[in-house]
Amino acid sequence: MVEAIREALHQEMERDDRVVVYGEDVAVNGGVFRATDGLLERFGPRRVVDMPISEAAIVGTTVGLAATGMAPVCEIQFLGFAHQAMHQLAGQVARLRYRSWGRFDAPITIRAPFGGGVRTPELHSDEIVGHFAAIPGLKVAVPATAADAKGLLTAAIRSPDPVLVCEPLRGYRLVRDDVPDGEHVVPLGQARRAREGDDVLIVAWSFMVELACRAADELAAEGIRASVLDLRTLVPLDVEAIVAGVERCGRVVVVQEAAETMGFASEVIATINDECLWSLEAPVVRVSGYDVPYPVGMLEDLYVPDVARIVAAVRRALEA
Amino acid sequence: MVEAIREALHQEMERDDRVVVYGEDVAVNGGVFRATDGLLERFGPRRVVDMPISEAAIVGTTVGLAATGMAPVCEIQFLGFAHQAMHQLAGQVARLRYRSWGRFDAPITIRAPFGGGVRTPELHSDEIVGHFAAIPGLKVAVPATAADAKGLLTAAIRSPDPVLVCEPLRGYRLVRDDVPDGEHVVPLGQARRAREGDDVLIVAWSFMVELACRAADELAAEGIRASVLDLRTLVPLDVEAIVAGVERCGRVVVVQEAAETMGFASEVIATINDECLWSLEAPVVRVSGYDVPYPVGMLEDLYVPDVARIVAAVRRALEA
Amino acid sequence: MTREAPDPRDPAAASVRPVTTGPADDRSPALLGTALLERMLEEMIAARVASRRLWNLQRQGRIPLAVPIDGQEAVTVGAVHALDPSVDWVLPQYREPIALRPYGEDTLERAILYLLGHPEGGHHPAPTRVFPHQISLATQIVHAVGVAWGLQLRGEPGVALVFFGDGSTSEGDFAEAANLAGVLRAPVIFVCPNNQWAISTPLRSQTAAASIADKAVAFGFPGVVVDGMDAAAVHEAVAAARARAVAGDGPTLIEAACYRFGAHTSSDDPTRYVPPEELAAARERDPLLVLRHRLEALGRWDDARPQAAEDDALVRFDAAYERAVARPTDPLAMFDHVFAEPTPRQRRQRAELAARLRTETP
Amino acid sequence: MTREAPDPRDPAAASVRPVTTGPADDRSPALLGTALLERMLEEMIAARVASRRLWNLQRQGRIPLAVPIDGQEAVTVGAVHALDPSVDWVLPQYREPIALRPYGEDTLERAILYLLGHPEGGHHPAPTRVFPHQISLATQIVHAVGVAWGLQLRGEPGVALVFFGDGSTSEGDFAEAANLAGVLRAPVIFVCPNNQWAISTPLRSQTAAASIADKAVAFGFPGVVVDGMDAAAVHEAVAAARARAVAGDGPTLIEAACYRFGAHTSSDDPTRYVPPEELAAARERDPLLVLRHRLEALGRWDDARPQAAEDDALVRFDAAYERAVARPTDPLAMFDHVFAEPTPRQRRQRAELAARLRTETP
Ligand SMILES: Cc1ncc(C[n+]2csc(CCOP(=O)(O)OP(=O)(O)O)c2C)c(N)n1
Ligand SMILES: Cc1ncc(C[n+]2csc(CCOP(=O)(O)OP(=O)(O)O)c2C)c(N)n1
Ligand SMILES: [Mg+2]
Ligand SMILES: [Mg+2]
Repeated sequence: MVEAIREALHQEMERDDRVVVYGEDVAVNGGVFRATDGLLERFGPRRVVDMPISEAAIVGTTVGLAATGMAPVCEIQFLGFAHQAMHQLAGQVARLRYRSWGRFDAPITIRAPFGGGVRTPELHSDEIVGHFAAIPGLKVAVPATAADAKGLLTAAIRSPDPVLVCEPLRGYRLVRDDVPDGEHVVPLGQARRAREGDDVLIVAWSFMVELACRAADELAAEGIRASVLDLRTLVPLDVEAIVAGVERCGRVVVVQEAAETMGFASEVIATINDECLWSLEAPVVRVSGYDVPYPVGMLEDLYVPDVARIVAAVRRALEA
Repeated sequence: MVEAIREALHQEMERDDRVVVYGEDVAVNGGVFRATDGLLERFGPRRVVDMPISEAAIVGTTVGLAATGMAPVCEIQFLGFAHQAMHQLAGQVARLRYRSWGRFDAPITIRAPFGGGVRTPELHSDEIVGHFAAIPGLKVAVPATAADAKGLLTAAIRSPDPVLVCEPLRGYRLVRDDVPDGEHVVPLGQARRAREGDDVLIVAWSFMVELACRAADELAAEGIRASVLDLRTLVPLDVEAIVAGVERCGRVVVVQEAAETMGFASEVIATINDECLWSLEAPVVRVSGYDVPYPVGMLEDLYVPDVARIVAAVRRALEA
Repeated sequence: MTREAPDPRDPAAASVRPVTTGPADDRSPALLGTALLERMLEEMIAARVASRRLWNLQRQGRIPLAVPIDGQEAVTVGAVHALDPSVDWVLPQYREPIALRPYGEDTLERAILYLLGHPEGGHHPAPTRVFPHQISLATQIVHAVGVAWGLQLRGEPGVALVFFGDGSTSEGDFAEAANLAGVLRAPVIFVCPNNQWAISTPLRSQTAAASIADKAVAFGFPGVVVDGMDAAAVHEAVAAARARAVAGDGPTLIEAACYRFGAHTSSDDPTRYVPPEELAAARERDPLLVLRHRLEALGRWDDARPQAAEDDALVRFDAAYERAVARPTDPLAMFDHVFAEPTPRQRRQRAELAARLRTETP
Repeated sequence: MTREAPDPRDPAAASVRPVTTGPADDRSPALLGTALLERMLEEMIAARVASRRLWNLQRQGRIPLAVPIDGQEAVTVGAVHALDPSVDWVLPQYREPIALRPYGEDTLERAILYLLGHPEGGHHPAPTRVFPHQISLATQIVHAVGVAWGLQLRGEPGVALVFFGDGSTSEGDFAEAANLAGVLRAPVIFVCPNNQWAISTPLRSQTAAASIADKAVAFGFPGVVVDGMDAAAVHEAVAAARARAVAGDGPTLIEAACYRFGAHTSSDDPTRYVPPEELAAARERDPLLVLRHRLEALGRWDDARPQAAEDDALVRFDAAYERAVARPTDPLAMFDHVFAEPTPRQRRQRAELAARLRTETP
C-alpha cells in the first residue's frame, strides 16, 4: 500500500506544480514509512520540505499556502499527533472557505497513519478518525486497499476542499492488492462493496475492512453470506450504499478500532435509524475497542477487534 | 446560574486547600462572565491565578499539579478554545491515571462555557461537547440548571477523575432556578427527569433542556405529554435512565446544538440501538445544528434548535 | 504606496539581537514626506471615528459587539502604509480591520459587516489581499507564515504582514509560526501592537521576557521595539522589515508599544483593573496628538484639518454602515461555502432549512 | 545526594542573557569529588550496556522497540546526580528512563517493562518521583511546570527537572510551558539534550535560533549551553540551576550539547541521513571517554574499572529483565485505571472481555 501512496504523490506533483509536500522527516528520510521516498530527489527541496516538529504550524500553514494558490499536501507523522493541531484543523483549515464566504478555495490534503496491532508506542495506534469526522468542513478518507490509498489520495489532492486522509499503518506493508497504473481517482463519498452477500452487512473502514473480509470468508465456509461495505470516506458519507446494504441484509455489524463511545460506528447507527430503521431485523451490533485509552503493546490485541470478534458479532446479529 | 457556579467554587476552595483556580482573566477580573468573582479577594493570589493566554499550558499543568497532590480547577474561557489543548486533554489529562497504571489520582476540573444564540463571535458558541465525550478517561458534565451547575461542579471538583464541565453560557444569566444552600453534590452519571410524560421522550443536555421543557409545555397544551430527560453528564452516560424513558414512551427525540454528524445525539441513538431497539415505535428523531461550521450572528438562530423545531420533531416522532 | 525610509537603522545589522528604537527621532519622519504623514493622520482620525461610532451603535443595540481600536491607530495605519497592497498580504487580528483604507474603501464595510454578524464580513473579494478577522488568538500568525511561504514558492514579490496582540504571544501558535518562519526565511512581518493588556491581564502576568521584541531571539531573526504611538516610527520599522523580507533576509518581529485606551470590547469593564493614572499617562501620548505635533513641527499643521478629517470620516463611515445594513443575506448560502459542492447530507439539511424558511416567513 | 558545585558561574548574574559554558574547565569537576565522578561513570557504562542489550533484544524480536541512549548518557546521569530524589521530580522523554539509578534500582525494570509494552511500565510506585516515559513530544514540559508550581504552592522544597529533545523545542508546548514558568518563577529545570537530530531532521532545519539556550530569552530566565558529553559539566550546570530554583529565582534552560550515536529507534536507518564524518567526530568525544580522561587526570583511573562496571551492569540488567518478563499482566486491569471506579459501560465491556478471555484461553 505504501508504494501506492508514493505513486499518487509522485504523479500529482508531476501533474500540478502547485503541490508541495511537507511534514516531519518526509524529505531527506522519505518519511518514517517511506511514503514520500524519492520525492525530494525528483522535485527538490523547495517542493519537498522537512518541517520543525510543530503540528499546529504544519497544519495551519496550509491555510496561507492555499490562499496564495498552492495545493499543500502535508503529513502528520501519526494521527494521534493531529490533536496538537486540532484548533488549526477544526477552527481554521476546515473553515477557510466558510470564513471567507467563498473567497478562498482550500485544496488542502493532510495525510496521517494510524491503527493498532503492530506494537507501536502510545498515541501511534489510536483510531480517532471520528474526532475529525465531527468537524464540519473537513472531508475524511479512510482507505482500506492499496488501490484506494492511491485513488482517494489523488482525489484528495485534486479536491478544492480540505481532506484528511487517514492511512492504516498496519496495512502499509501488509495490504497488497492490484493498483491501477497511471492516473487513478476514486471519488470521495462512494463506498465500496468489498464482499457480496445477503445474510448480514458488515460495515467497516480502513484496516478493519481487511478483517471483515477475512471474517466474511470464514463465515462463507459455514454458508453464511456476508456483505462487507468499505465506507472509504466518513465525510462525505455514502448514505445510499449503507441504506441499500441494510435493506438487502436486514442484519448489520459495524466494526471499528475506535473506543465504543463516540466512535464513528455511532454515526453509522444513527444514520440507519434516520433512513431505514424498519429494515433492521435485529439491532445493529457494534464491534469496537473499549472505553479505555488505547492500551500498551501487551494488551492491544485484546482491544483491537479481530476476526473472532467480528465472527461472533455476526452470529449475534443473526441470532437476535 | 453563574452565581451558583461561583458559590460552588467558593465552597470548595473553603473546604479543600488543595483547590486552586486559574485561567485567563479569572482573578483580577473575576472571569469574563464573573464566574470566579470574589475568589481572588477571599483566597489570595496564590490560589486564584491569571494565566498567560496558552490553553495547552492551562490544561496541561493540571497533570503536574495533580501529581503533587493539588486539585486544580481551571477555566478555558470558551469551550471552542479547548481545541488548542486537545492534545493535553486527550493524550495526557485523560490518561494520567492510566499511563501511570494507578499511581496518580487525577482530581482535575476544567470549566468552559459554550452555546449559541447570544451573538458571540466565532468559536464562542460551538457545541462540541461530543468531541470531548469521545475521549476515554475524561468525564463530561453538561448542566442545564443552576442547581446542577453547582452540584455537578462540586462533584467534579471532589472527583478523583478529570471532569470537563461545559457550562451553557446562554444560561449564565437566563437560567434562574432554586439552588440549594450550602453543600450540594449531584453525582456524575445520573440523568434528571425534567418533565414527566408517556407520549414521547425528549433527550437533551445543557441549554437545550430549557428549550425542550418549553416545547413540552407547549405540547402539553395540546394534550401531548412529553418526558424531558436531562442527561447531566455525557460520560458517564446514564444508560438506565435512557432505556427506562424509551421503554415508557416508545417515541424519542434527541436535541443538540451540535452539528448533526457525530454530535452526541448519535451516541444516544447507538445506545438505544444496543439496549432497547425494539421498544421504539418510531425512528428516533434528531434535532441538531447543521453540518456547517457554527454560523455568524445573523444566521445563528436558524442553526441552533429552537422550540418550534423541537415541537415539529415531536410531531414527526408521533406520526411516524 | 510603498516608500522605503532612507537609511533605516537596518535591523539585519543587529543579527539576532533585539534593537530598540525609541520614539523615532525627528529627522527620519520628515523624510517620509508630509503628504504621507497627513494621509496617515486622516486615516487615524477616521479609525477613531469609526471605533466610536461602532461603540455607540453597540450601546444602541444595533451591533452585538464593539472592539475599539482607540490607542492603536498608529500601529495599524503606520504599518499598512509601508506595504504595497498590490502584492503584500495583511492578516489582522480583530481591532485592525476598520483601519485598512490603503487596501480599499470596501474594507471598512467588510469590517462593519463582520461586527454585524453578517456572513460576508469575512469575505474580502479578490484581489484584495486581506484575511478575515481572527478571533482564535495567534492562529493567524501561522497562516501568515503560510502566505509568506506561498509567495516565496511562487516567486512572487510580496510579503505577509500579520497583527497580533501582546497576549497572543503566549500561545504555542506564535512560537511555532515564528520558529518556522525563521527556518524558511519567509517574507513575513510580525507586528505586535503591545497595548499592555490582554483583556484584564497585564503584560507582566503574560510573560517574564524583557520585551516582546526579545522573543525573536528564540527564532533567529531580528526583533525591534518601536513607539507604537508614532505612526512615522511604525512606518519606518515596517518599511525596513519589508525591505529585509523582500531581499530574502527573512522575518522581523516588531513590537509596537502602545496602550489600549478603552475597554477590551463592549462586554468588558476596564475600570475593574486598569489603573487610572497609567491610562491618563498613556493618553498624553495619544497617537493622534503625536502625529499632530510632528506636522506642527514641520509647519504643516492646519487647525481646520482634524475637523475636516472627522467630517469626512463620518460621511464615509455612515455610507459604509448604510451599505452594510442594506446588504442582503441568503441563509441558505450557509451550505454553499463549506465545500465546493454540498454533500448529500448537506443538501438534505439545506432542503429542510428551505422548508422552514418557507413556513416561518410566509 | 545533592552537592552544589561551589562557586558556580551563577547564571542569575547574567540576567536573561544566555551564558555559554564551554567544555567545563578542569578546576570545578575536581571539586565535585572523585567518588561522584566514579559513580557517574559506572552508571553511564550501565546505561550504555542496557541500551545495547535492549537493541539486541529488539533485533531478536523479544521487545518491539529499542530507543538507544548512546551518546547522551552524560546528560541524563550528570543531571540526575545533581538532584535530591527525596524531593525533586524527574520527567523524562523516552531515552532517559534506563539511566535513573539514583531514583532507585526499580526504575530500570520499569523502563524495560515500558519497552516490552507491559502496562506497568509507566507506573513508578510512590514515593519514586519519576513520571512515565513521554512519547507525545514536549507535553511533559508542561507537566513539569505543573509539578514545580505544585511544589511551590505546597511550600515543599523540591524542583522539577524535565528532559526534552532539541526537536521538541519547536512544539508550541515548549514555549507555553517555558513562558508560564517564567511568569510563575517556578522551580523547574529545563534540560535539553541537544543530540543534533530529531529522527532525520538536523537542528538547522529545526530552528534558526543561534542556540537552544538562546530561546530562554523569550521567556525571561537564563539559558546556558553546557558540554553534554561531560557529565561533570552537566552536573555543575544542573546544580546551579537547582540552587537558583530552590532560592525562588525561577527556571533555567540548560542546553546540553551532545550527539546521537545510533539510530533514532530500532525502526530507523540513520545511514540515510547522518554524515559519517560528523558521527565519527562526535564519537571522539564519547561521554564515557571524557569522564575516563577526567579520572585519569585526577590519577583515579583504574584499567579494570570499565570491565567491572560492565559486568555489574550486565548482571543488573539481566536481573531487571528477568523480573520484567516474569511480571504478570492482568488484562482486565485495563478497566481499573481509567477512572477511580469503572463506569457502567466499562463494567459491561469488562465483563465482555472477561468472557472472551474465558473462552479464548481455556
Ligand atoms: C485561543 C483563544 N483563547 C482565548 C480567547 C479569548 N480572548 C479573546 S481576546 C483575549 C485577549 C487578547 O489579548 P491580546 O492578544 O493582547 O489582544 P488585544 O485584545 O489586547 O488587542 C482573550 C483571552 C480567544 N479569543 N482565543
Ligand atoms: C507530538 C509529536 N509529534 C511527532 C512525534 C514523532 N516523533 C517521535 S520522536 C521524534 C523526534 C524527536 O526529536 P527530539 O525531540 O530531538 O528527541 P530525540 O529523539 O532526538 O531524543 C518525532 C518527530 C511524536 N512522538 N510526538
Ligand atoms: Mg493586548
Ligand atoms: Mg534530538
